[in-house]
Amino acid sequence: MNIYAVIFYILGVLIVAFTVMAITRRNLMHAIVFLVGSFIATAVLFYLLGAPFLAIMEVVIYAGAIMVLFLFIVMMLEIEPEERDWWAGLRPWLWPLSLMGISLAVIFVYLIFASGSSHTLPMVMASPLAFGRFLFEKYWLGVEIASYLLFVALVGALYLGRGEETGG
Amino acid sequence: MMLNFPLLSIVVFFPLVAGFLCLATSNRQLLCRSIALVIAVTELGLVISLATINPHPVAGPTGTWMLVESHTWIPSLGMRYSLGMDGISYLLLVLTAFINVLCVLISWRSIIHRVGSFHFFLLFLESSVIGLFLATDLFLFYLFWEVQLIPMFFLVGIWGHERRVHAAIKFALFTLCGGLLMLLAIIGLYLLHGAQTGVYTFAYNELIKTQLSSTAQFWLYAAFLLAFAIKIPVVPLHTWLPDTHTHAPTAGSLDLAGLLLKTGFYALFRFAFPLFPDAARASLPILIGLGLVGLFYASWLALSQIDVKRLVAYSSIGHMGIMVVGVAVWNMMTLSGSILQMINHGLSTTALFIMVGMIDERLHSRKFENLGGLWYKMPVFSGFFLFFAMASLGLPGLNNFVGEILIIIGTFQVHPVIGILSFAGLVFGVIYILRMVQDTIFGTPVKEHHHVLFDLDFREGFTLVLLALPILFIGLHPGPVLRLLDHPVQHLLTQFSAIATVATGM
Amino acid sequence: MTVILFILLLFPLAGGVINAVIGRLLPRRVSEVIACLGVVGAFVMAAIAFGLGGWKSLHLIFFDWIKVGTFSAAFDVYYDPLAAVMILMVTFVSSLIHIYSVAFMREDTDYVRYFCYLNLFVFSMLVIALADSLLFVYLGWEGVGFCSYALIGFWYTNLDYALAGRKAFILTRIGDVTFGIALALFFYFFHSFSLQYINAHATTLSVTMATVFGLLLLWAAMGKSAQLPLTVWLPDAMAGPTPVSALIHAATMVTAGAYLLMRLFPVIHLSHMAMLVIAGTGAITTLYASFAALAQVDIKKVLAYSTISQVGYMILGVGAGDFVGGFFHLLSHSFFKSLLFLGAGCIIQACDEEHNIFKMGNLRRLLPHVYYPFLIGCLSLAAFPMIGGFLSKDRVLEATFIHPAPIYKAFWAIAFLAALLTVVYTFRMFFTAFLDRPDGRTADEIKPIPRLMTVILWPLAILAFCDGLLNLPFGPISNGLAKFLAAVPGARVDLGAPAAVSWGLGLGDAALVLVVLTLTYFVFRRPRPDFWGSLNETLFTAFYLDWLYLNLIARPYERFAAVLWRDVDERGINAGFENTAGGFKVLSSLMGLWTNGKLSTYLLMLLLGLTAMLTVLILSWHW
Amino acid sequence: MATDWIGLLPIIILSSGGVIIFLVGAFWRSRPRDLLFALALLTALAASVVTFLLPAARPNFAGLLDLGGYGRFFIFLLLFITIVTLLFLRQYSRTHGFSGDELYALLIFSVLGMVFTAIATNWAIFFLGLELLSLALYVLIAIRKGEPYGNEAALKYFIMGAVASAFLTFGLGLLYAMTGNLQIAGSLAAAQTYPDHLPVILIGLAFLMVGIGFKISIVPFHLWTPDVYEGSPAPITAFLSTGSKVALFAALLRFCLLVAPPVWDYAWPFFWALAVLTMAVGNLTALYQTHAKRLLAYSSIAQMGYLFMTLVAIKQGSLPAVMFYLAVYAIMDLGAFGIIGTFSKAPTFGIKGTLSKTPTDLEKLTDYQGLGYSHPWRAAILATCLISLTGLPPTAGFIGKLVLFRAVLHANFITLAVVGMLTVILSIYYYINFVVHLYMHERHHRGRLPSPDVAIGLACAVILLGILWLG
Amino acid sequence: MAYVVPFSHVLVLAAILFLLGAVCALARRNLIMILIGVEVMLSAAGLVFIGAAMRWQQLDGQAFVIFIMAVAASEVAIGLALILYSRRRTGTINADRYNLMKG
Repeated sequence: MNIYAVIFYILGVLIVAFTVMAITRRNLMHAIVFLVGSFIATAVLFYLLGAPFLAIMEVVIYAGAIMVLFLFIVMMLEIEPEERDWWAGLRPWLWPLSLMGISLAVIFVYLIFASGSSHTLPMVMASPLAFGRFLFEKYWLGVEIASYLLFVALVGALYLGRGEETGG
Repeated sequence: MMLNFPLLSIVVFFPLVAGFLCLATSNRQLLCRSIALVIAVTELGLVISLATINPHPVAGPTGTWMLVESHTWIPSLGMRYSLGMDGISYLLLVLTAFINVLCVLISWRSIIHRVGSFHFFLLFLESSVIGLFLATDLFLFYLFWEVQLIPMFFLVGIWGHERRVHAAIKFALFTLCGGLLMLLAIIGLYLLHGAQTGVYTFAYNELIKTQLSSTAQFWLYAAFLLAFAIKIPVVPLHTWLPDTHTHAPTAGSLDLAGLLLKTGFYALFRFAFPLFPDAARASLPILIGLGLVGLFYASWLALSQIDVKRLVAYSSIGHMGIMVVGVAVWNMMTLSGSILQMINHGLSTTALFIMVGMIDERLHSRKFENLGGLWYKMPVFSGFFLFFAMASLGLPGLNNFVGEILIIIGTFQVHPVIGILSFAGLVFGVIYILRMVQDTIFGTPVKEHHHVLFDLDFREGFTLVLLALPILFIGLHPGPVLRLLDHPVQHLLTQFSAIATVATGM
Repeated sequence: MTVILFILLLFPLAGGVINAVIGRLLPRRVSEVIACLGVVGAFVMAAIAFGLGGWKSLHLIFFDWIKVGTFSAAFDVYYDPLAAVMILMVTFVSSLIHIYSVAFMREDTDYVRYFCYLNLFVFSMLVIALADSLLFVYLGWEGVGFCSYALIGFWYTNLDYALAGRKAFILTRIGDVTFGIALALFFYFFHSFSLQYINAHATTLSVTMATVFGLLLLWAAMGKSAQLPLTVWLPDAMAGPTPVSALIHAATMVTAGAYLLMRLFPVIHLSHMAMLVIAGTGAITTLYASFAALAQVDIKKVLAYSTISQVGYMILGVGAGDFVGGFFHLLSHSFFKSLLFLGAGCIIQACDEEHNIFKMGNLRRLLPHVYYPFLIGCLSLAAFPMIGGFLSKDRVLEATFIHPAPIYKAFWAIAFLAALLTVVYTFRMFFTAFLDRPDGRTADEIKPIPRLMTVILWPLAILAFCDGLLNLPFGPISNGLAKFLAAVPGARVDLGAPAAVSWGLGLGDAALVLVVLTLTYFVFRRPRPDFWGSLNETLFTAFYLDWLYLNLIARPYERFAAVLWRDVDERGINAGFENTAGGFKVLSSLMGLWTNGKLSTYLLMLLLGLTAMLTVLILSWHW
Repeated sequence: MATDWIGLLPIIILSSGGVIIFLVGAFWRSRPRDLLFALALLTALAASVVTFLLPAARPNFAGLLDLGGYGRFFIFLLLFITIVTLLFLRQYSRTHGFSGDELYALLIFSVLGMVFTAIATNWAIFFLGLELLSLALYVLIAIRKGEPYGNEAALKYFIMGAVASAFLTFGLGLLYAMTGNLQIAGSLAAAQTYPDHLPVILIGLAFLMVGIGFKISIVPFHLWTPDVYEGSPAPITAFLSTGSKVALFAALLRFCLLVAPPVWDYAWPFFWALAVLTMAVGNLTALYQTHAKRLLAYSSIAQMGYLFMTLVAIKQGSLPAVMFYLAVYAIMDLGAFGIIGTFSKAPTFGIKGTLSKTPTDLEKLTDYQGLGYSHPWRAAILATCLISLTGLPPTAGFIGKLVLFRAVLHANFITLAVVGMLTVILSIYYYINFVVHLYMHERHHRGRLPSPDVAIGLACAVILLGILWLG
Repeated sequence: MAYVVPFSHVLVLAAILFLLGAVCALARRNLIMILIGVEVMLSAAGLVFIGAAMRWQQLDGQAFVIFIMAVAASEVAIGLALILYSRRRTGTINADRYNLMKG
């Protein structure tokens, strides 16, 4: 147990805690704020796991762009928090939680007792430059497709966002 | 004997191809009908003339074929397009073509909507049935087997009576149910054969050599039997038949009773028995039992019907019962008798359906309560009705008798008790036939109907005469017909010898 | 000879077919002539054949019928003295009846159908009489059945009549089942249907088999000849036109059963058991029908029961081992009974379709032309001494009496009692109908009938009166018929009874008949419809046999058919299939609830599927 | 290397075509009416011709794409689907007012995504292709603006798709974590290299299966199918139900072929069970449907079940059977949904220029009553498609089923085949019932239906030909 | 060389995170919350990839994460547009209210 491990576990607890808070909030605003916290912790974790570039991207894209988009939309929609009583609020969680429990148990069992994944991670760091070069050498096609993807998303969002009209 | 000229293919596909003419002329009814008639008659002529090509075939190792034809078709799957005609198929072909002529004739006035497609479907059906009787490749056979469903489905569903849709769906479901399981069995057989010999083929003559374990035989045979038993139909799988008959148009009933039911029989002894001899042998007692039950049960039921057509439909099931017995007893006499009976039933029951159709055309009812005393206004009609009823009841001198007596006496030689029971079953037949005659042409005429009842016109009379002649001919001189069957039946018997000690003298 | 017999058969067939096909287009007269010609021609042919070789036994083949493997049946005839006489009788009686019918049916518009059936009937009957192949016999056998059915229900608009026809057909058909079985059995043993062959090789059969054959054939005969227990159709068959009753239900068809037994006598003869049962059936039926006839009010019903009774004698004759006697009785019966029926036909028409004898009376005065022939017929039926009927009946009784087995004595006693009853019911009818009485008919209640109808009675009357000559028990031409039939296997020319027995029986019989006749005169001089008192109902309904049939067999059968249809087929099997289909539909709509339109459910399924997969995975893991 | 780049040509054509369409749509306002349609058609045609003419390329392009025979088969099939969809769409989009550049561009991009999905040999490309096709489809489904059904369908499809693709991504992550290889072949074969990783690989595959199962509507991930099919414009449904399924199946087939034996030994019982479930539930639920598009949706679930059933036997050489049936299925479903689309009425406009709330496609089976007589040709083709879906001769569906069951039996999965056949029997009812409505009922009251344009005629002809020729 | 933690711990963390996201997507009826759940799930997947990249000392895993981010971004874009559009039309963002079609 070295310092990295300690950081890892602290981050892990933080991420889970933030996420749990986020997904249980009734108020969307609160949820998003917690989520941003979770994402930032994740970014740090990424850094820890040897992906500094991705850590930055995580902050920029997830915690930054995406969450801001969410905030923006939420504010635009002016959604008031749902008012439900205790039981009605709990009921939808029952099934997912129990299923989650089972799945998690299975995964635990497999990971802990029956797998060769006990390999301990060495501490390395990928430099952003090497990463970029690698990306464009090997996965240039992927980048192309990703660009189409964003393009389609743009077009689609525009189309859907446009007012109702009968087109041409 | 191999002819370069694809005569059999022409016979098979001529009606279908020419049928498109009917579709094309559907706007001009008379023309359309005439074309259909011409096509049907031409087809009949073609079929009959087939006999002249090789009337006395030499018995070969695979059967006594009068004509064969074979081409590669989908070689990768081992499918061949191969047709073959022997005496049995020839007879059935003639019956098919003949009944189709009748179908066109009797629909002359009763079908007034969508004439083009009606005749197209009729001819389509003819093609598929003829193809079925000729196919010697199991896959090709199956293809025709399923294809025949489509035109029949439309014939019943579009031009039928009140609950036609229900009837059509029921018909389709029942027959497909058996058919699809049979498809599995066919594929299974094909694969087993392929695994044994390395040659993947659907050719019947090859498949018959497959060595099968008894379990495999049992299951494959069960699937085949189910399909055929539904089509025949064997009690208790018969319930689709009365419904379908009742609601089918007359021509549909004709095709159904005259042809479709026969395909089940044909397939049973042509394919199912020889392919799976052991399983088949084990099933014979069951078949006999079911046949007898069917004979009694259907005859009994028929008595209480309130609809003439339904009565005839049940009578049909009863007749099928005795034919099943005949096939299942499996000796020269019963088999010939059963095959002959297929023709006979095709003639006499068909005739009854036609006549019921005529009643329906006039009265728009087939309920007994609305009938009675028809003789008063329609003596010629009634005379024919009586004649055909008697034929159906097995009066000696008419066709059914010959077949029945062959079956019964043949059965008796092997299983006396069964023979006696089947004979007794015929009495049940008398009861409902007489009831039908009684409540239709006899009894007090219903006055209100007098203005709609008119006797046969020329076309109708002609149709019935066409039917009466072969009935008499087979009744009095079945020799030529039976001679045709001699060799093929012999061949079938050697292919599948069910009972080692057939009665002495056989 | 082949040609002659072929033409013989062809004549009525052609007549029938021509009438059937184009009869409606022909003038009435032509149609009638064709019909009559068909039968008269047959008669002529029969006579020629008789002249040329009536004493020979010939097997002649026309052409093949069915042939599969070793199974073969041909259209062939076996012409022997028995058949020769039979066809002579059949064609003769039919000819007369045809001619009679022309007059009788003068007002009916449906004459074509009538004559057509009648001709076909004659054809079928001739086939029975002549055919060698049993299958061919069977053709005739069913043919007569059909014609009888069609003719009984000739006046189809009357529901009861048509029902009577149906009843007749079904009952005789029930009888035929055993005929069919016998056919199959014959084929099993002999590989042939030929009568001649079978008779020649009959001795190869074991006694048991012979018994079986005998019983099978007896049952067949019971159906056709209306013997107990299959009697009930015959009285109802009187619904047909009277000439039909005369021809079919008296002279020819009903005797076919007896005739069949005679034809196959060598076979049944082998078994004492079978013979015993046959004789017993004949005797009991005779008595039974006589009793039933006592209380009938319908003139035709009286005759019908008397027919059953008389056919019983024929069967008894066969059973007693003397089929010649039976055949003799068959002949004389056919004459006098057709005579009686034709006479009855005249009476009925004259009385304006009145059947009830108690509503007649005075007919001796009003219908003298009918009276005398009818009287002769009655005398013959009642076995008035020295008339044909007497001699033939006497021979049957004698044969029964001298049979070595003791039980035959009982049969004789029964049959003898029946013979006496015959006198009673015959003359009860005769006296009631013909004798003068104040409340009887008057002249203006009598419709004129054509002369032809009464004229026709006379040839029959003469024959009925004189046919005893055919087989006188004594004298220079004694046993003429028997001698003629001697060539037929199994025939006994002389019964071989001691003269004392023979004479004693004959005279005793004659004397008793006379006594009873006298008594009857005194009792039934006046119409006494309720003479039998409380027994009347029992007798009238023939011991409720019909009722029993109806309620024990016919009704349950029909009801069960309905149950079978509605409950077993529709509600059971069919509903089973349809409910299965319906069940699938219900299941389907339940499945449809799964797709509830809610995203939360849909999403849940993703995790559920995953969890299920993971769980199964870990459960099935090979640790 | 040069030939490899040429092998990429169809993809280049497609992508540039998509961009051009969008550019034209954006900047040439006064363009001829049919220009976009023509451009899209031209793109697809050109791509397919190029695919057809190309020399065989090496099956592994840059470790990312499979441009060999297998890949090209699916490219061609997908392009065929596109062309037919385009033909059906022309009139439909015009009468329903969405024939803008977005439609055609997105369609082309969607095909591009499908192509990538189908021919990817790298998980990243597969993943991206899948997302591309999904994103484009989300918009395509909702392309009829203001129409509640399309909107709801898009929403449902999107939410489901997003969650499912998250599952898929996580599964890929696990797979990669255990094998250290993003090459599909390499990672799937790695179970042999690292036998003790097998459990987690299997977990990863289970996650992956959820994602793929959702896309190809395997029970229990199928629930979206009827809703989405119902809500989408019919030609889009046709595209959705064929294109995305074919693409995903192409990928799934590849996975199954490449997967290492120890994994497969664990996996195939799952496939077996899922196949049975899918066939049974799909056919069973379709039975009571009275809504044409939902009925066909369930039927397509069942068809997927048949394919899945054959997939179980993939290691015993059922690949050609599945490929053949995929092609047949594509033709049949395209035909069925496409023809339904041609019966769609133009939307009516409410008071404030808003669209009326009623769906324009013919919905209920009863709406189809009597169409067999008023529109004989189209009805006949629809009926042929239905009969083919049932699997009756002489149609392609029959041969297809034959081939499928032959493959399954050949691999000795007898129970599976029997169960499959029993569900086929169940299915007869609803197909036939549809045909019954077309032909055996009197004409139902209904307004005038549009008559088809040339493009539809062409599409119909192609489909009929396809069904009968393959049969 | 310094070691961080056993790889399986990373996987466990990712699995928990993923399932939390899944539970969010499944349990919440709010469309936006569902979308948030998806984001969490995707981020968990990214975590797996990054861990794996470290485990195998490869950059492929990191490349994949870039793609995941691209996908996440475009999904959110389309998704939010769609939600916005739906909300404009129906006035609700409750997922279960969208049940015009069912059965």
